[in-house]
Amino acid sequence: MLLKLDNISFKYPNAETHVFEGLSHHIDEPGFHALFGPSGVGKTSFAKILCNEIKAFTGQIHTEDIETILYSYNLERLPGWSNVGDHIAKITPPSHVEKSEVLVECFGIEKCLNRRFAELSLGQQNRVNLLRYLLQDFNVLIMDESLANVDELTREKIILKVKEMFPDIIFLYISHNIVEVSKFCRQILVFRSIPKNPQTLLVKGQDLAMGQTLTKKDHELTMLEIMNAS
Amino acid sequence: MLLKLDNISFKYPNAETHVFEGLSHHIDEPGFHALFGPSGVGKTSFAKILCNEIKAFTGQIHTEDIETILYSYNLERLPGWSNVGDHIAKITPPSHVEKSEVLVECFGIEKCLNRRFAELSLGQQNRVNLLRYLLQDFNVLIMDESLANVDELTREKIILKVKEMFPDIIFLYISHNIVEVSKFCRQILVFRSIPKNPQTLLVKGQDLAMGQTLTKKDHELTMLEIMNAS
Amino acid sequence: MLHRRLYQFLIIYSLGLSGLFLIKYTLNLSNYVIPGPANLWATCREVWLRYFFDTGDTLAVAIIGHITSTCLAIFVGIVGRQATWVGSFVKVAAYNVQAYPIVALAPIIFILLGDGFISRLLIAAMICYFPILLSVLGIMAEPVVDIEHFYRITGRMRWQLEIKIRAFENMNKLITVIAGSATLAMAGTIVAEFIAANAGIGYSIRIALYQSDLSKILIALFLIGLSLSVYQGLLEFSGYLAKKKWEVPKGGIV
Amino acid sequence: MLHRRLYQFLIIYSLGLSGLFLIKYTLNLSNYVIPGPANLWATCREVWLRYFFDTGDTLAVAIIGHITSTCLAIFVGIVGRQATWVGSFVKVAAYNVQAYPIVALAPIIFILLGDGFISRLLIAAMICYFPILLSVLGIMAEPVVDIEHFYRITGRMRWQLEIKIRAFENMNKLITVIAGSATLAMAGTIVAEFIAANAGIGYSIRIALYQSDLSKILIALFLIGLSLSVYQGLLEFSGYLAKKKWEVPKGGIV
Amino acid sequence: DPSVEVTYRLKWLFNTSVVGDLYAKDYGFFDKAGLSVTIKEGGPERDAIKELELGYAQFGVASADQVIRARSKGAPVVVIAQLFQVNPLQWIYRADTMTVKNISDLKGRTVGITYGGNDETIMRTLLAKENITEQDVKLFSVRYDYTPFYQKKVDIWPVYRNSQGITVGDKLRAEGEEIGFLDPAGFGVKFVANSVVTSEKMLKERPEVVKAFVTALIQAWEASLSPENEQKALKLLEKYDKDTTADVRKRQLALTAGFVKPSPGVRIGTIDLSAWKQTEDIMLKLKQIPEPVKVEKAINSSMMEKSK
Ligand SMILES: Nc1ncnc2c1ncn2[C@@H]1O[C@H](COP(=O)(O)OP(=O)(O)OP(=O)(O)O)[C@@H](O)[C@H]1O
Ligand SMILES: Nc1ncnc2c1ncn2[C@@H]1O[C@H](COP(=O)(O)OP(=O)(O)OP(=O)(O)O)[C@@H](O)[C@H]1O
Ligand SMILES: [Mg+2]
Ligand SMILES: [Mg+2]
Repeated sequence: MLLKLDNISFKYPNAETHVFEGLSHHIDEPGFHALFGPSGVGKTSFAKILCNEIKAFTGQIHTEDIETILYSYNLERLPGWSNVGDHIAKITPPSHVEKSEVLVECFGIEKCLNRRFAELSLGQQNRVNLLRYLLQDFNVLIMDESLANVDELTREKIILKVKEMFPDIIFLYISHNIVEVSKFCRQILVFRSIPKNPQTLLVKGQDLAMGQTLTKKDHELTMLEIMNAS
Repeated sequence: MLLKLDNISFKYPNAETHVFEGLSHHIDEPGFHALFGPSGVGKTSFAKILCNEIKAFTGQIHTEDIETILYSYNLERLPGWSNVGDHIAKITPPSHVEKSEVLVECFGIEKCLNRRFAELSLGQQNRVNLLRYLLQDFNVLIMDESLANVDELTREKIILKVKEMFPDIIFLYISHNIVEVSKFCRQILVFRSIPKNPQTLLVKGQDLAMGQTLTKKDHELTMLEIMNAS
Repeated sequence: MLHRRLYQFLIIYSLGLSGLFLIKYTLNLSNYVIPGPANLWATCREVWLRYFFDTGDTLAVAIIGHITSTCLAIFVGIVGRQATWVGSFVKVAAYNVQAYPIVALAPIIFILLGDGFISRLLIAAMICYFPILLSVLGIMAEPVVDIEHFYRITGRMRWQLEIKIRAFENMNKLITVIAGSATLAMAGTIVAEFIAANAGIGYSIRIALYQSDLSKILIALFLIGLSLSVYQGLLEFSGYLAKKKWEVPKGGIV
Repeated sequence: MLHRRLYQFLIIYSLGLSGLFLIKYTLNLSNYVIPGPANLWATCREVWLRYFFDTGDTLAVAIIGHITSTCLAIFVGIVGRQATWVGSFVKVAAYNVQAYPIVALAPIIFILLGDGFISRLLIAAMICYFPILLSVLGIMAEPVVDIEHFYRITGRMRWQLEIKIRAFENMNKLITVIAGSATLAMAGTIVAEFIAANAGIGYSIRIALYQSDLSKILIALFLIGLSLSVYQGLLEFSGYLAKKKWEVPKGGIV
Repeated sequence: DPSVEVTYRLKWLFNTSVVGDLYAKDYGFFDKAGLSVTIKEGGPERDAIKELELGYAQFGVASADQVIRARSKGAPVVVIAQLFQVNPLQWIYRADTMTVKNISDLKGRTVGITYGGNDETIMRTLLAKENITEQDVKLFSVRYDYTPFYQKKVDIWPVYRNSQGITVGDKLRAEGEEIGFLDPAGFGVKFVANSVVTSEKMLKERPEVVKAFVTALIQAWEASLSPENEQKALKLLEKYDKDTTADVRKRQLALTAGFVKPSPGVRIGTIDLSAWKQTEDIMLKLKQIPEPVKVEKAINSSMMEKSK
């Protein structure tokens, strides 16, 4: 399994400066990989390059054993003509129905199923949206602030459960929560504003899994490392 | 200065259960007041009741020395026909121009001014949107996850600056970040899911101001208190 | 809603009529140019029942034409929305046909279809489908990114779904256009009857025009306006029900 | 874009013509029902220059009518968008006027305005403004909450701003409708000339109809379609430029 | 001495039927009479009588049924000259499939009429004369489009003999078909066609203008139809009626002359009072007017006579 970016450069058509210049990175194992960095540094653009929504970049993307890259973000909406439960039922392949039930419970959205998407709170909307992506077949899922409006307790619960249920998937987790990324991610790709060189630094995270306990000291060290990197 | 809610009950027209039942609360001093609680508990609904967007509730709202309550949230957009700088210039009263310059610098959005809103990253959009509210005349500002997509460093900088610049304003700060609310808010109104009684609990926060330092111990205690409350 | 539409129509009609009477009496015109109230009333008693049924006829054809053209417009709009060659071709075809005044096309239509019901229906539909088409084209060409993204990236997007999403998100606009174009269906049917039929209120208007009988025309206009108000009121009411069914209540009403 | 519109029109016209010829020769219809190619060609050589200038005349009036009716529709749409009594009254009035076929209104229009340029313009505008009106009504009635919220809660909302926001957010739809309704402006002008004027291609069509000369009508239709394709192509190109100016590039094109 | 400006609203488009009117303008007859005349084309949506009242026109051409209807509704319209002595409205048919020697020959045929038009009035009168009811013939609603006739769905179709009578006839002949015409006058129905009208007010307040106008107009008509002026008249028509070929215009002119001046002894413009009365009778019988209008009161021949 390999996701490799080689010497990527990109500039928005009407912008003066580049978002990336000669950025390279590679991921070769499943798990949670954070994309971290100050707002406006290019995390979303990076994600869009990966999932082919942005095409006007230079450089190569190379993949091995990866068929489907999905990209979810926190502003998505569900269509309004059916309630959330029906929508989920509709987009769930038969083989994933069981998974769906487990996830609904863990995400705490049972009460949302018979309501329409527009009738949910922001955090509920976030969860419902992420859930439907998890019910697809994929190798890589980019979560662009997908849980940004969910409370921390629920978020932790979700991350742990997802890590347990999808051990073979590469998750690219975009979040501004340093506590969280250092705690749950295997590695953290820290983006730095463009004059800084290199443009990215890689930090090893605590990669906490369900049932494990965190050493406070190590966690704080990771956080410090991330902070120094950015 | 007084913002008093008395025995508020509210249910969405097509929902089975109440969001609030007999909720009371009062705020009588300026500063940052957090609204905290699990996703879907009713924070946004609470804010909408305060700013009169939801009208179908029972109970009384009583204010003293409060003329204008503003409500900002993280999904707002600016119109597309002018760039951000022009828009801000247009909605800034002459007396606040200086304030505008200070805030733009502190928010780190100088580079965004000559771009259009749709060309900004999510966190940049959040900041631009909050900024324009701060340039109005108001007594209460509700910030409903207004900075949810901004990185933590920038967010801290913004909160500290705002606290310093607007000492006479009541801010109702809705956020899922427990570290942040316990650190910067004067008090935290913790919403609890409806079967729990009472429906809200009040926790005193660290209310950190610019130049002050935080006692780690106290901070952790506050966080613990909040966690226990919810 | 219906009720309001009706009395607003009555106000408008009365205003128009008063305006005509005003002109008549200021310029001292004869009943031939503008009929007086007595004249109008006499004509009304004479023809209203016949005209009433004629209008009913016309309305029935108009409703069928309206439905036909709504389907037609949605179909053409869906095909024409695509940025492909075929899409733009269909669009150009639809536009061009529209540019030709019906009077010029009528001979060709009659050659092809005879002068029966079908020709009338076609003419009615042709006149009323265009506004719907334009709206459908505008709506269908504009992606609803935040909803469509999921379907697109997971490879689930089908054209039917795309249409459903865009139509649903713009339901209010579609309802406005469809309900509004009822007026054109009515006008179209009348024009069709005017140039083709032996029945309906358009036919009666043609005879009245030949006889320079403005009283009859005024009565016909009254009945047309009335029946249209009813039809449109009902359409708007259904639209309102549909909207209500799908709308998300915000707790904004006390 | 313009180029494509033109040759697509030529294809459509050729298809239509071939269809007619096909019918003619299959059903063995005589030249007076459907003229043969030789007949058509002779007529073409005889009238094309005159018809060409006539069409130019008509196009000029149509453009003025198009501009007028766009302004009119936007005006009525803006007033009628309000959920107030006046708003719904204006809407009902606008709808009712539309329901009356022009032929029935023409006598009244001529009584009021004589048969000069103004009457013709009015008729052309009346025919073309309705689709724009419906779209404007649909667009203006629907709030863009995420943008409007700020203005509303800070008490800065003015109706002009509201209109600006909604129009801007729906620019694509508006451009589609305005460019599309050019066809109706053309059709409207032709109808107006047909019943009122003594110039323009509508007048020529009327004469051809009275002379029962289908060849002339076919040639007129050709010139109408051609000039319309040019006009509409230009409109769409301006629309494209406007869109490009305001669109946010997403980095999606290589 | 500045000339008097007046507007003259015709009943129909510029074609051979209005040759005298155009002649008066283009060859200076109106100028000589001290009049500056604007001639406006007519059409189905045009009504000269209404324009007289509204002041949009001072003179106009209207058909007799229009005049009678207007009078019955109190319009102050006066007939000052009758342009057509014979109504050019006839019915065309394919002579190789039928002939109309008697009205009863129409039995079992599909007959085209314009509902509401004066051809309906004339045809109903013809049929009533022979006691033919609507069961005996099939009436077909006619519009400007000839397709049903061309497709032989309708056997006999109303035309103006001097205009479409020629063009439509030519089309059929070109395909080798024989044509024939049914002329109502041949069966004793004299329904007056186009006449020159003005308002009572005009006649009362500016009789000299009316007189000058009628005189000039009639002189022009006489001139336009006299054989020595044929080339001048045809040149005029070429200018105003570009959509008709020279050959057709020439034949139309000859036919028109026959309707306007059936014999050398008849002075153009002569008002045929008995025909007017018959016209009124017919309309009364068919309930097109509620009560008699005494059409003679609407007729003023004096303008014509004095001009001698
Ligand atoms: N329009 C609506 N109709 C029915 N129920 C609604 C509607 N909007 C919100 N709700 C429900 O009301 C409850 C409170 O919603 P609210 O948006 O106030 O939550 P919140 O505390 O802001 O949550 P979050 O942190 O996720 O934003 C939720 O359970 C939500 O599902
Ligand atoms: N369409 C666009 N045109 C021009 N510039 C753009 C466009 N979209 C984004 N940008 C700019 O590109 C840079 C990277 O944006 P991006 O959205 O990738 O940032 P991000 O890291 O996701 O930030 P955030 O954490 O705030 O979401 C930003 O400075 C932004 O202003
Ligand atoms: Mg982003
Ligand atoms: Mg919320």
